[in-house]
Amino acid sequence: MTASTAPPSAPLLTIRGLSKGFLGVQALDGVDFTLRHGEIHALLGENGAGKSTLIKTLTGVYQRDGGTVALEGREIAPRGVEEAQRLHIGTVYQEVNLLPNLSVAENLFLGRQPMRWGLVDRGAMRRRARAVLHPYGLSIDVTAPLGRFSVATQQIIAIARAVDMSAKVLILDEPTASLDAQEVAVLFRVMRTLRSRGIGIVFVTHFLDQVYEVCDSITVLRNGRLVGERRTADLPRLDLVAMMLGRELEAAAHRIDIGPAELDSRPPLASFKGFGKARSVEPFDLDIRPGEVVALAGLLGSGRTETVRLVFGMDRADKGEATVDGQAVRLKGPRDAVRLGFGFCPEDRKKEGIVGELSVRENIILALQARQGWLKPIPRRRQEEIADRFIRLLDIRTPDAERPIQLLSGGNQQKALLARWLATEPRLLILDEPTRGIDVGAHAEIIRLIERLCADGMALLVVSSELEEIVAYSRRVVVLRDRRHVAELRGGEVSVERIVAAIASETPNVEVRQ
Amino acid sequence: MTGALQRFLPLIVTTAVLVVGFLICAAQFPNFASWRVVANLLTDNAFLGITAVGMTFVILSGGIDLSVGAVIGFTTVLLAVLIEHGGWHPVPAFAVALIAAGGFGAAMGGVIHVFQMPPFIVTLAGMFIARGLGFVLTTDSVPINHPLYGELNDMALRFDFGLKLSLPALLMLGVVVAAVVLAHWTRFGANLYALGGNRQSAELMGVPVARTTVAVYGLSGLLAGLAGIVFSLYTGAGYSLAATGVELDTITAVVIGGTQLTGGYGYVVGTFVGVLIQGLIQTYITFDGSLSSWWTKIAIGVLLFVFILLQKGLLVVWAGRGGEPAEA
Amino acid sequence: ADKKLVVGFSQIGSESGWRAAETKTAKAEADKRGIDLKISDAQQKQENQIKAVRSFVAQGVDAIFIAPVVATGWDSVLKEAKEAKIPVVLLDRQIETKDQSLYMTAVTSDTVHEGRVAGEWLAKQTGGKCAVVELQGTVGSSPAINRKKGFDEIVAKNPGMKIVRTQSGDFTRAKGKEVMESFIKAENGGKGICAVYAHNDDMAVGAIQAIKEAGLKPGKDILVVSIDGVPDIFKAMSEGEANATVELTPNMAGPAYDALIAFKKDGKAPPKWIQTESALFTPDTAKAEYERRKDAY
Amino acid sequence: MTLSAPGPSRNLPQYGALIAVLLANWLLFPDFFAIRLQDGRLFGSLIDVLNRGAPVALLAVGMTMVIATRGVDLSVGAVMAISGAIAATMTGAGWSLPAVLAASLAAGLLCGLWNGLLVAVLRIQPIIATLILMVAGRGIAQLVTEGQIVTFTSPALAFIGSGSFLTVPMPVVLTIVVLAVTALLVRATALGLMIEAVGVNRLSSAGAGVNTPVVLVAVYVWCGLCAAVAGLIVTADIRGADANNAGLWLELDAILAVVVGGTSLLGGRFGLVLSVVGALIIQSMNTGILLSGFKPEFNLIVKAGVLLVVLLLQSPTLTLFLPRPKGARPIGTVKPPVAPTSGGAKP
Ligand SMILES: Nc1ncnc2c1ncn2[C@@H]1O[C@H](COP(=O)(O)OP(=O)(O)OP(=O)(O)O)[C@@H](O)[C@H]1O
Ligand SMILES: Nc1ncnc2c1ncn2[C@@H]1O[C@H](COP(=O)(O)OP(=O)(O)OP(=O)(O)O)[C@@H](O)[C@H]1O
Ligand SMILES: [Mg+2]
Ligand SMILES: [Mg+2]
Repeated sequence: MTASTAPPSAPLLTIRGLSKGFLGVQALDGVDFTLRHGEIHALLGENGAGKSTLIKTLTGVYQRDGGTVALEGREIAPRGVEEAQRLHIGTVYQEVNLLPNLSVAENLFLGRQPMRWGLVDRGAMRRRARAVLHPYGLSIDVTAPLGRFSVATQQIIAIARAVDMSAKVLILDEPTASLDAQEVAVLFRVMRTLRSRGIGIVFVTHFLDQVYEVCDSITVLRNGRLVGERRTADLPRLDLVAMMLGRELEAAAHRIDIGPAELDSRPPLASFKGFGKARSVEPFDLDIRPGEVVALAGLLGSGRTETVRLVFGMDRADKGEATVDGQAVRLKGPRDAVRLGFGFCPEDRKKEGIVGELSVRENIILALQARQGWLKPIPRRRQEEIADRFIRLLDIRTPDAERPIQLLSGGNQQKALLARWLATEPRLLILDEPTRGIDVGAHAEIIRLIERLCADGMALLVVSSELEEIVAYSRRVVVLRDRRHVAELRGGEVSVERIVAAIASETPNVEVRQ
Repeated sequence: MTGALQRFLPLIVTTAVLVVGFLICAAQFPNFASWRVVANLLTDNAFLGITAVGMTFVILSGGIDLSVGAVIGFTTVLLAVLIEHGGWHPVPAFAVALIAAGGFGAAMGGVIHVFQMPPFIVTLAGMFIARGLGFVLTTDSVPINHPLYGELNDMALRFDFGLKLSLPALLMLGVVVAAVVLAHWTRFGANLYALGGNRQSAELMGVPVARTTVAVYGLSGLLAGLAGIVFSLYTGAGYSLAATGVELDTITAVVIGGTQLTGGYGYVVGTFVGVLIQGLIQTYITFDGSLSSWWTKIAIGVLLFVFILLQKGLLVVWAGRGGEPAEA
Repeated sequence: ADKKLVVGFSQIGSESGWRAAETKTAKAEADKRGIDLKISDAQQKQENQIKAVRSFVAQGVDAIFIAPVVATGWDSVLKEAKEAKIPVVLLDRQIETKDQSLYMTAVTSDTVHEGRVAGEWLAKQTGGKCAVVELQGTVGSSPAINRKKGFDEIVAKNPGMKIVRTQSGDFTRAKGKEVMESFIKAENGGKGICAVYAHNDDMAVGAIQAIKEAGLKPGKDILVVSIDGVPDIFKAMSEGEANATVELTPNMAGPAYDALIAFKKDGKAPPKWIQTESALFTPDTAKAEYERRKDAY
Repeated sequence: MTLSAPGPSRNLPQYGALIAVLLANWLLFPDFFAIRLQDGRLFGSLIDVLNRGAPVALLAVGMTMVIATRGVDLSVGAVMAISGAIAATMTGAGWSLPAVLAASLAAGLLCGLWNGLLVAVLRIQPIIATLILMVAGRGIAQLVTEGQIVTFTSPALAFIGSGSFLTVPMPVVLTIVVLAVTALLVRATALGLMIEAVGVNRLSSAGAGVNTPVVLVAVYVWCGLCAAVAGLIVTADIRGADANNAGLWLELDAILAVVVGGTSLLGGRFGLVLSVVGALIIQSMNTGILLSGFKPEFNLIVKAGVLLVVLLLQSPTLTLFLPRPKGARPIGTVKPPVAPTSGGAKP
């Protein structure tokens, strides 16, 4: 990596009047953006504001409709990612965009493999891959296929790759969405080191704490337009939120009012005894009562996702039994779970959640239709009503319900998935990292909605890396470590400190998987 | 189980299936376990093996090439017409044929990329065109009588223990080795796997999609051209209907060899084993010699099914239930 | 007591009724002579035939019969058979080779001659004046090429005869019918057509149906002449719907066995070409011929 | 796959191409559109297009749904041969028409079931799973006929091939009926949605509670049934079962028809009627070649040329140049393939 030679005062990257339109949507409308040397610059805005589009247009994934981009004063117009990379701009796009079939090392060095005698030097590649991952505390088998690793690990690998390539500009589009606090701390340490070398970093996130922790300045977009640029230090949090939403955020959500005593007196909706699967999760006991929010907390790879996959029948348990309403039930697949009134928003929405080419409407009614069976089609009118209701309720930003869901911004896809399950009026809703990629405004809305549903008797099982979020709405927290349920906190015991304490006895930061 | 073993498991399983199959045949027929049968397997399937290598690359990149059989046919006709009617020396004729076949493949790749058309259809049209061009050149089967053909046909590598490797067999082995290097020790190879893994991600990671697409179809065309040369050596003639249906044989070999048709997963060596398995099935049926035309077809289908089941079964047994669900 | 003779027979496939009959006859004739016949079906592919011949050599059979799918491309594999001292007999089609010693004998009809016989019959029947539509076999296949060639010779000799339309019907009934349908439309509802010449009987049977469905009378409004002599065409002839066929006997293997046995016994080499008859059949004998053939097929 | 808004403009290339090919035929052959009655049955080149296009159109109907699930069925040609062989042999043996039809259709159903189980339960890649039956099926058909062309004289069965209903040839009638039933089955129920969902993302669909194995098996079974009907028509038409040649290579024509009709081989959105239009485009092309009097050597080249033009008209790249609102760049049109590493993924 070479440090930049230009004087630090001159802007590193200057964007003027950048515009980009898609069929029926003006995603970017004359946006200006300036990135200086040695600066971490937050790019903020609601879901669908145009952040990812700005990044993709800047790096040549999309061809811009208008505007100029200058790197160190020289105009650039990359026609593809390859060209952007040659200009020393490294990017982590939203969602993990690596190749599951290639090894970790091949992913890290795709297109820039170390060569010897005209051939790829695989030994050197392995060695360098280990070195590149070292600062992140990731000591994994770099020859294993990337697909074997969890989303979070893949995310770190994507970051490491971009960092290793970006001698001038590093762009990170929601890199922290699936990371836990410890990983985020590591990432920030790396970002600060790069900043001290004069590299400019563009950082997109929906976690405002993170913005105030590392960013020097903030640019806010709304509906494809520039709202303004500020120094972080000069912008109080409430003002920032107002800038993003164009309005004040209503008071933060409150804890649900039902006391633990009353909840415990209810008969459990679903209960799992000695439930588990070899090589996946140790057998565990879990009761979920109507109206209750149970959260699963733990580090990366601690088995949270695998626990909820078992509960929903996505993976088949080989031990233990499940009962619903006191009746023993079989959970041989998601279909059984859906019939029992369960719903599940998976962690990897692109792979396991959305049906990309189908419309928002079809995605929303899919689970409801599947439960009704193919012989009883939901009439088109009714489908539209349901879709429109949830589009309004969750504020899904889409020109209309007929747009293929893959064209929505990441956060809006997540909301549509939530709508899919809410439409089935589930008795138990399972959410794996539910607010991942969702903006502050929508975040508050969704939490309020969840509370209302719980008040109506729905139970919720949540996996989240946001401990504050967990504390904000759950009455019971199950803590996992090394694929084992190690502690359960109830009612008044639930606090960030106690969760952390339960997690942190010994914390090997290694990928346990595969 | 170590990571490497697990990754090569499909390959190991496929090879084991081949060996088991060969042993069964050898136990059943007296003359089966001979170097002659081994040499025949290699020589008779040389053109198929060379084509299948190209097909492996195309499939790894997430595409498919239905034109290969027709390109083989066209190449044999082109060679025959150039050498016999045009009086050319075979060597420049070979060069022209390779350039034509490679260029044809690259053109299809270009169409696929630029117009975003499905490879299945573009190469199907390519198949029509190549076959049609062959017909236009001549519908007759033209014998090639150039002395070089005789010399090349007599060329062989003889081993003391009795194995005789003909030129086509040697060419195929060379192509397989070169292809392994290309797939795993060059950037082009990595780009291929990347493209097949996920085109969109590959593009976002800076893989030159256009260049790679054109190159991989060009390569497939080139290898089909080479297979055409081998075929014309093998038969000493050019014939526009030669190698009909070879595209399906090739795809079958590739898939038996453990490559995923969706792209991104598989090995060239697996394809080589797949070709041999197919050859073994045919040899078995010929040695048996009692099957009528229809029982032959049924037997091929059943054996194909058995091989795929064996492969899947062994994978499940060895990898355990937690293993990846490999698709045969 | 001699060892049983083992013969490997590389058959093309079973693409037509005639071909299946040839295989059936070969088996029956082998049984008659106590020969162990190993049949390999090439599924219409030359490369499979070559593989089969190689396997036969590896197996060490006493003789190899080949019904070659195409005329060229046999030299190198036949050389292997010759080196292994295994005599080769060609059935029903000739091959093109400069080295005639590569095979012992060929039992075939003359496909060019078949075309000629059909043409001559038509010329005589129509007084040399006829607008013919032609249903070709599979493009590029040698019977299609030769049967066209022989017929064309006769057309060239008769200025009044003309081939007005020619298309490939792939040797199948379905394609023969489809092609004939469009010929009828293209030639003024069939009024412009005096006869149809089909490269095999199956296409002729398809064409007869097309003619009937167009409201014309096959055999009268449009003459039908074809080649092979399968039972169905005799049936059509006995019903007056077809006019002539040139027989291609399915018993190719019989004479070949005889030649082989004679050769094995006293080393007497048979003639290079054992030609089967290309007899022309017309409706007068059709009924009897149908009965005679029914079971061979 | 196009991401443009659904609407009439999406179908324009197909209908346009059909009209263009028909007009070209008319230029080559002025009587192309002439139709008259012949023995109470419509008669003319245009009718030939419909009549001869019927088998491929039927195959295309079944194939469309298989392709929509991201599969492919190579065995349809062989299934045609099997159903035809059974029909002709049973008719020859004196069975009544209902029994013959039931047996033939049951054979198609069984074949589809076999394919569906291989794909959905054993998780064999569709192209290979159906290749097994493509090879063996023709053998089974020949086993039934013992390699002969089995002819029959029963006018009842022949009626399916060359009879007519209200002057419309039976093959055309049957195609319309099958198309209508299929369309009703998928569009009046939620089956169509499930098929598309499974095709786009099998994992996500399963996660939403869609019974993916049943959807897959159903689709292959239906495809087998359609092929059986096509086989009956072809056999009835020539009054004989030609096990070796019936439906030979028609699987490719059927796939072609589906793709020309705009359904992506990567699964997802499908259009039944458009697939039938695709089949008609192909048949118009074939009939045009026959009427034109070109030498048969040129058939394939002409076919490839027309095909490329038709497909180019649908290319997302070219549609960008048409006067339409700005569309997404092709990169946005690439479907993210499902990584086969995870539990339920299936190529
Ligand atoms: N390829 C595309 N085709 C059509 N519309 C698109 C495409 N990509 C994005 N859009 C639209 O452009 C707008 C901006 O999307 P973008 O992804 O930039 O939002 P974002 O700010 O990154 O949101 P999020 O925080 O949810 O990721 C959205 O309305 C989206 O639907
Ligand atoms: N059977 C499976 N098939 C495919 N992926 C799986 C399977 N089981 C779990 N995963 C994936 O493996 C990853 C790790 O899951 P695990 O439960 O070990 O971690 P976690 O505690 O949820 O932590 P995180 O998901 O934050 O890494 C998850 O991304 C999950 O989606
Ligand atoms: Mg975004
Ligand atoms: Mg998780």
